[in-house]
Amino acid sequence: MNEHVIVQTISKILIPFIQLYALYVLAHGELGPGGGFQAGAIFGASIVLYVLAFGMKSAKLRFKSKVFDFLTSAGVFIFATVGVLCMIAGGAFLQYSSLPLPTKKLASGIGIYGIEIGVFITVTAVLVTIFFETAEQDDD
Amino acid sequence: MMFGLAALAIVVAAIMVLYRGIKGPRVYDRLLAINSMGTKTVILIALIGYMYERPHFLDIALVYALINFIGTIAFLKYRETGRLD
Amino acid sequence: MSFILTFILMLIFWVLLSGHFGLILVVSAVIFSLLVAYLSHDLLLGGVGLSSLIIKSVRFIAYLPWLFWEILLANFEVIYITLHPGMKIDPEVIEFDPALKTDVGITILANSITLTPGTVTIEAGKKSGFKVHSLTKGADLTEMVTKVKWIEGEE
Amino acid sequence: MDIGTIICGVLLFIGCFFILVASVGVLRFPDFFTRIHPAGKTDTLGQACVLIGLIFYEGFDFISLKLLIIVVFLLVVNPTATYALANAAFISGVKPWKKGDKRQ
Repeated sequence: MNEHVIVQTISKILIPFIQLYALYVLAHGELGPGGGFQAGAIFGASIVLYVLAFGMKSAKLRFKSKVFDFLTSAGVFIFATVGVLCMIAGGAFLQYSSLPLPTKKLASGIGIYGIEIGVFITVTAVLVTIFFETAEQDDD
Repeated sequence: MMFGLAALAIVVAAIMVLYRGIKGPRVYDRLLAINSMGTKTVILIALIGYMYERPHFLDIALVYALINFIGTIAFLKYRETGRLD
Repeated sequence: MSFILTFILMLIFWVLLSGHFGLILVVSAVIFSLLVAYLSHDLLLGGVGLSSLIIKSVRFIAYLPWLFWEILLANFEVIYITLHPGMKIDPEVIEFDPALKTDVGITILANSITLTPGTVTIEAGKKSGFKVHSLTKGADLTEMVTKVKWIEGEE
Repeated sequence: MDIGTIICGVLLFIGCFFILVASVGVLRFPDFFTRIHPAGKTDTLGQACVLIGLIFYEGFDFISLKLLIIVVFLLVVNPTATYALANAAFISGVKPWKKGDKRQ
């Protein structure tokens, strides 16, 4: 692949669709197979594809390592926040039905969606960080 | 019935390709066999989804196609440059 | 410009995938499409004008039926060669330079060549030109090159 | 038996035939660059045939749209993977087979 034209062009076309597909899997966790972890893995795969096609330098300009360090903990924070909100509203940790929303079904739907987003962010960030570290280990 | 027969044909094809993967002789022949088996697996997942009337399998087939592609590209890149980035 | 177009494309893709229209899903569709458009708008449609994009897309869609017909013919040829007991092949490597200007044009041509009669692209690039491996001698690719050049357009 | 099921059966048969012939080709051809021909295109067409057959079985709804997305995805991705393989082998110095050479 000394001239990467074809792989690069195809990656350019595919990456946005892969990212949207990952978010679709995230949002349809209740209706089909999927959920936060799978969505995070697919989203991470799109970034891995970017690194493979365009190289690490260009990827580092686009996706900052610091942002991923931040996101790793931000995902856990979202997860914990949803859990604690349930406790503040009078239930147990992650007992969604106690959230102050009109119906119990809506409450548990939004609660699960919230923690899935947290899981998604953490999984994406951790996977990308692992990949960056493994790909760069020869540089030290 | 129909889907079962089609799935059987694809499994037979996958076994034939697997023989090429074992025999080689070069690493590229093996990689070709693996890539080919991966795309056959996509079809197999779709057919099995229809056999058991569970169309959600199609989501998995799409993800498998994607992972197969990225895996092939990653392995080729590693072969060529000795590193992943 | 490319931001809005990517956003609209992503929204269409979501609707094609999803098929559910609950309130939460519609809200997340809009938010996630905005997110993807923000992250990747320069990848899909970076630096392409709207009018040339429409012209090229229409031309590309007009090119597809001919391509599918060629793919069908190509496969019967490969099947004939594969199942013929004498294995009548005489491979050669053809080199030529189609003088295409854009990356997308090169990609379309290379993938079309890979899918059609007895030929597989083994090298493609602006500087290096094309190297094509052909199963039989005398493969003719001029028609395809002309068509891909027409898709690229002159403007 | 409605018409969609019959068309589906015919397309499944054609698609499986293509895929089987492609596998025979991968076994029979003499070297890497000739093997990539059946693996790269006959396989792709066979897979597209099988999936389009499933679309006819399903009728037109959101699930068949998803099948169509898989078909388009395979038609974009398979030639690219084939190209990447052929290119990598070519750069690393695998010599194409000529008529009269020994089988590899």
